[in-house]
Amino acid sequence: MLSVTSDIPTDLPWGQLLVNGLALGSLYALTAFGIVLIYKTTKVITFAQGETAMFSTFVAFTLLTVFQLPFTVAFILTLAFAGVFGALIERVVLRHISTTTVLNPVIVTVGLSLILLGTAGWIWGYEIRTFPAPVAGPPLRFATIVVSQLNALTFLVTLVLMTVLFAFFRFSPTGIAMRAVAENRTAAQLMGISIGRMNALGWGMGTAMGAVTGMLIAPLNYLDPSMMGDVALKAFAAAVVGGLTSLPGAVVGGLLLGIIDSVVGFEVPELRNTIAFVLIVLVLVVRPSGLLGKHEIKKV
Amino acid sequence: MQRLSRMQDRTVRRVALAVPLVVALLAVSCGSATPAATAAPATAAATTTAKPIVPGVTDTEVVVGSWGPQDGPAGAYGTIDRTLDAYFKMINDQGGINGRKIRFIYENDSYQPAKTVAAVKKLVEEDKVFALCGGLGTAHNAAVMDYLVANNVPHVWPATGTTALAVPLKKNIYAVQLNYTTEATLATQYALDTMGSKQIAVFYQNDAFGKEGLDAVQAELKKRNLPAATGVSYETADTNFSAQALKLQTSGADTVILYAVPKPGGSIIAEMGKIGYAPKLLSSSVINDPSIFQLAGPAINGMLIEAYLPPFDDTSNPKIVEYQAFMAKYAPKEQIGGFTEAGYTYGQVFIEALKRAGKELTREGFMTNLDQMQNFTGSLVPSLSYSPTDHAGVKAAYFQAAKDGKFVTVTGFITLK
Amino acid sequence: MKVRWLRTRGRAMVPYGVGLAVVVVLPALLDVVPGIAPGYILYLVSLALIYAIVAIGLGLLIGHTGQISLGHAGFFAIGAYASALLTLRLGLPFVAALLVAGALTATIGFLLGLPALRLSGPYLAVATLGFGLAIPQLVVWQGSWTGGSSGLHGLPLASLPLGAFTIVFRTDQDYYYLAAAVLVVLTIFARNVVASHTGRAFVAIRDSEIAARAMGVDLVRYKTTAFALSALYAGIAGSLYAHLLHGISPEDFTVLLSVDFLTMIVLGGLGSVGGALAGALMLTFLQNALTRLPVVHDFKNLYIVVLGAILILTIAFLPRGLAGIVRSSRLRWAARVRDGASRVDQIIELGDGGVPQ
Amino acid sequence: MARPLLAVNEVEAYYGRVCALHSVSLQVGEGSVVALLGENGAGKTTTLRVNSGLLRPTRGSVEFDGKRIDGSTPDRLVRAGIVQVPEGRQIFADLTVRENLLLGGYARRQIGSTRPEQSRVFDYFPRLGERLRQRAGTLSGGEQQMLAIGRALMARPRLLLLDEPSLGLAPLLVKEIFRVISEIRAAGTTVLLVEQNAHMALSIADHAYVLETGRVILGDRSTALRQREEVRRAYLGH
Repeated sequence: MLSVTSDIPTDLPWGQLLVNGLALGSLYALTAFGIVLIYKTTKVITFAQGETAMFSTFVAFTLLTVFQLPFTVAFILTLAFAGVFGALIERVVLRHISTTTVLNPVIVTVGLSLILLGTAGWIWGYEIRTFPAPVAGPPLRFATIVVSQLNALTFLVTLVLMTVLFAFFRFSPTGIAMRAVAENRTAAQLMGISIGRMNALGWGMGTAMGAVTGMLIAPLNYLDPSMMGDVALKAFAAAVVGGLTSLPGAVVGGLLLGIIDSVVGFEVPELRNTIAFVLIVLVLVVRPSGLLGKHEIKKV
Repeated sequence: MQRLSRMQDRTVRRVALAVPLVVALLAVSCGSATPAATAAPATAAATTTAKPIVPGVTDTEVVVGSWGPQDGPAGAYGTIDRTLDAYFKMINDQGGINGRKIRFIYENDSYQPAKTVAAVKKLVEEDKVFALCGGLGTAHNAAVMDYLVANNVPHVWPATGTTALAVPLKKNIYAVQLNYTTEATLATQYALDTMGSKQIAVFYQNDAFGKEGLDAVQAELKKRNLPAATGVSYETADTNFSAQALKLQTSGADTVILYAVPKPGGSIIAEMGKIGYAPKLLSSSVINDPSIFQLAGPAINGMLIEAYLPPFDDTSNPKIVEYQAFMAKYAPKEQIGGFTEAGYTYGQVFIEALKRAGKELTREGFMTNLDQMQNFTGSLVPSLSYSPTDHAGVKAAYFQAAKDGKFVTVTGFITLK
Repeated sequence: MKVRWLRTRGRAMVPYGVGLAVVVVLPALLDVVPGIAPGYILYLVSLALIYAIVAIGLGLLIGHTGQISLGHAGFFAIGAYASALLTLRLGLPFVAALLVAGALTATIGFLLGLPALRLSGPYLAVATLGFGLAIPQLVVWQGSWTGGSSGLHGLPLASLPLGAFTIVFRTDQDYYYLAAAVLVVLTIFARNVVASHTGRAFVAIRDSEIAARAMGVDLVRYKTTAFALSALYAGIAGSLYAHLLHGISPEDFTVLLSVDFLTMIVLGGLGSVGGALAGALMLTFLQNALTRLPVVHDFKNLYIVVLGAILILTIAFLPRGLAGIVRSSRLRWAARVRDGASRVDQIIELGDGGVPQ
Repeated sequence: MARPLLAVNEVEAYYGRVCALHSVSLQVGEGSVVALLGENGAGKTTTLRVNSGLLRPTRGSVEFDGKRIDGSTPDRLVRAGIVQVPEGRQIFADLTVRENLLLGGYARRQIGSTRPEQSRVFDYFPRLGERLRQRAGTLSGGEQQMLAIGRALMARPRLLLLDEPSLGLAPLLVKEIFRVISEIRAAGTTVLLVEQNAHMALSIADHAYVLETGRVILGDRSTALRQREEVRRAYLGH
């Protein structure tokens, strides 16, 4: 039992802490992807990412338990639901919001998250439920380090999604069009790109991404309306530290926060958030647009 | 318009400055001169007139209040008030108590103390409740404790086990739940004497509840001149507990005592299982809900759980059969478990006190009868006693073991040594 | 910062007079309304007035200077804890504790304003959000003297020594007058700041930092001033809050409270001191009003949904909040009186500066 | 003139509450180059924006190929064949030259490969072909203008709206750009050109209109306009 400490000269089990941090960090990174995706296309920084993910996960839960669908089918249906749901949010709510100040989208998405929280609580209640894990089985062991299969899967999904999204933005016409919209809306319109459709697509993709995240987090953190609260805050911070428009930035930010959480959580669990945010402020003071973000030129 | 007003006399400015301050201060001093204005009349009348006007009591009705979170991260506790509501409905269906129906008003405070204070003020001053039953939360009870004492509103079974409510004695507050200090001391004694534990670690919620548990464990160890236990804490907002599991493992403890609510409790057990750390586990009654089996997974097998209410699924117990029938009829949507069991029991104790207080219902009479309650066996609590000097309620607990998705009773009721 | 004490005068004083009269007679009015409990309503009003103080301060920061903060619950907490600890542990009189709490939060606000010099938009939002999260954590961490998560309880009654007398704030009504008096003073102060050179510098920064700098506005000075001032309001309000509840715990100061503050100023109307006040009152009474609806028996968390809907609808349909309605209807009325309704639009356009008076 | 490809009829347009076009009417014949002249703020760019769908007119109508198009969105108009090269280039600086060109053909990507258009663009501007992988933001001003025009051509427009193509360019480059514009017209694309450089504009335009404070004050064949005293004084510097 004590082998972990006796093998390592310092009193910290660094290997395991790092692995735990990476696992936790990939959850943050995954959630941050959705935020980055939506910000990239619509320039709206969403505070509702956690709640849309939670809501989608509840939908998945209903499909699994009430309709008794197999996991894969429920997974795909949930993705479809989330995509449509996100697009609807854009079309019904955000399209009618003036984005002349940063504050407007912030307030509106906060409002949205409150509505989703309340509605989910009303429909499904606040009891804590378990959500089936997509993988089960004994944890993987590397010397003294243990990795659960779910953590390994999450990490893998993060890397795969990052690669897929990276390729999407680099090579597909739609992805390039989304980047164009992000850079210059007027010019993009003059290319025949429909801004409305791109915005809806950005929200749809971001929300679907959130659904994936939710379904990976729920087996670990359980399912209840507030399941994403802490994760979403950290993901938000991860997205900002990474630079808001950069997918690799979100991964770097997420993993960084995960490792901080893991190490600080081991030493002084009371100060998890405090230390994380002190570091964030330091990072931002040195690089005001995040680690991998481009400096946005302020318009006069 | 602006330019015009700028030419107005300067004195207006001075007056405008002086008026609000003077008026406000005057008003304040007047306010203090008549301190009896707000809360006093009802109670004053109650003690002097022949036929007393008791708040919340008519010939046909008695108003009872409660508060608790019905949303947010602590929203799962909302079940307690909803079960109480269902229980009072059942009593009303059976004709009420002494000719009076119960009107139960429970407020949602979202687990925020400022809202608790507002809720309690509304219940006491506007709804004029006769008594409170099952108000939830440690910080939340602390926020309204002085107010309830000052207004002499009986509060039966605050839903928290903090010792502060019973010690020192508050005349109108009847703690029922086994308090956290007694509970943790019992657990420590059992671990050391019966389970043969050599080194203990405590996983606790970093608040009054968890700290009280940790302190009691440390106190018992100190009394026996044993080394202190390693405390590993978590915050209520935390969702991931891998770091804490690792810390418990590196502490080298052979026994881990849990002072955690179901979600983190289940999660830490699962996380310890994942890293192959299998100490003896002992948990506070707070975790006692069937959901824990799902939350914790197979690693929970063998864990001992302290309890002061009988197992909610033990159908050989006639009281439990009755309880399950009630749940099926009046609260079919609620999940049977520790929370609903608690709500049901609060109701039983409250109704018993109401019955004993008789037709001429007054707060004083109600409390006098509670003070005289001796070895009451009519509730799920096997035996409950109060005295004018002791409102601590339950003092005995037993241990259950988790086995294949069920709790199996392993000891009888134990009291402190 | 030099601020002339009172700039509003003449006919513009009328709403103040009316408002003041309402403040003074409210408790008497409540006493004669049947079916409500004055003490309870006055507690809620006091709470709303205290929140309004925070909202006014936050309005100076967000509405006038354009600097977002999602962490004002942090300042509120610092004020509350400073005041509670000073009265409880050091036995300082209430007034002294209130002033020290205000000064302390102002200093911390100034310090937080320094990194804010480099950050804007979402980046600033995250930094301030982190601040708001960190404060309750630090309180719990330093539990030995802050009371940890159990909080601090049994605070002494607030009192105000006046020469030979000492006014002690015992009842809800007393406390209401105390909160109202502080609010009146701070409202007047805020309106004066807004109308002063400092206020114009704030607005210049909000409208364009680059242009403001070109005009010779010292960004370092005015941004940190805005943060310090805003924190001062939150700190004083925190002190009042601790004494209203006679106790505090970290549960009081969640991120949700910061969101509430934000909602208040958005609902009231950004850049309007009166709007912040109205927003705070509305929001505090909203949940209470909603609990009275019969539907709430089955849907106890309805207020969250309504709150969310209000946020969205306000931004969509009332971008200038409650203050916008008042302002435009006043201008409409004035225009009709003067020279017919045709010039209304133009007048509203001119009134867009965001600087009340 | 046969039925014009584009007909703008008594169009009025506002920016917020400011009236930018009072009543503008003009016609562009198929296969011609038409120039819009006028001082800053006269309403030239606004006229283009109305035609490309970026600005919705409050009164009047715009017809393209005989169909009403006012009120349509830019993306639909691009598909219909109207493509605007905006003032100040507005290329996507973060994207590569290849990606910029690809976006030019975005509206047509369903129809088929844009390869023929791409080779046509490289014929006009060989330099773009050499810089395909480069980020557009790193190009010189002239190259960026070439990219902006090339990007627009990728959509195979029937009507090309050019806004100040010579702005900020060295005289040699201006010449080259105008050479390409006449080649584009020669290949059958109609061009509506906004230009400060009246000399150059009138030298290639068949027809020109002069705008002043949101109104068309003159409209005639270029050769005729060049002779008019007021035009010579105001725009040609004689």
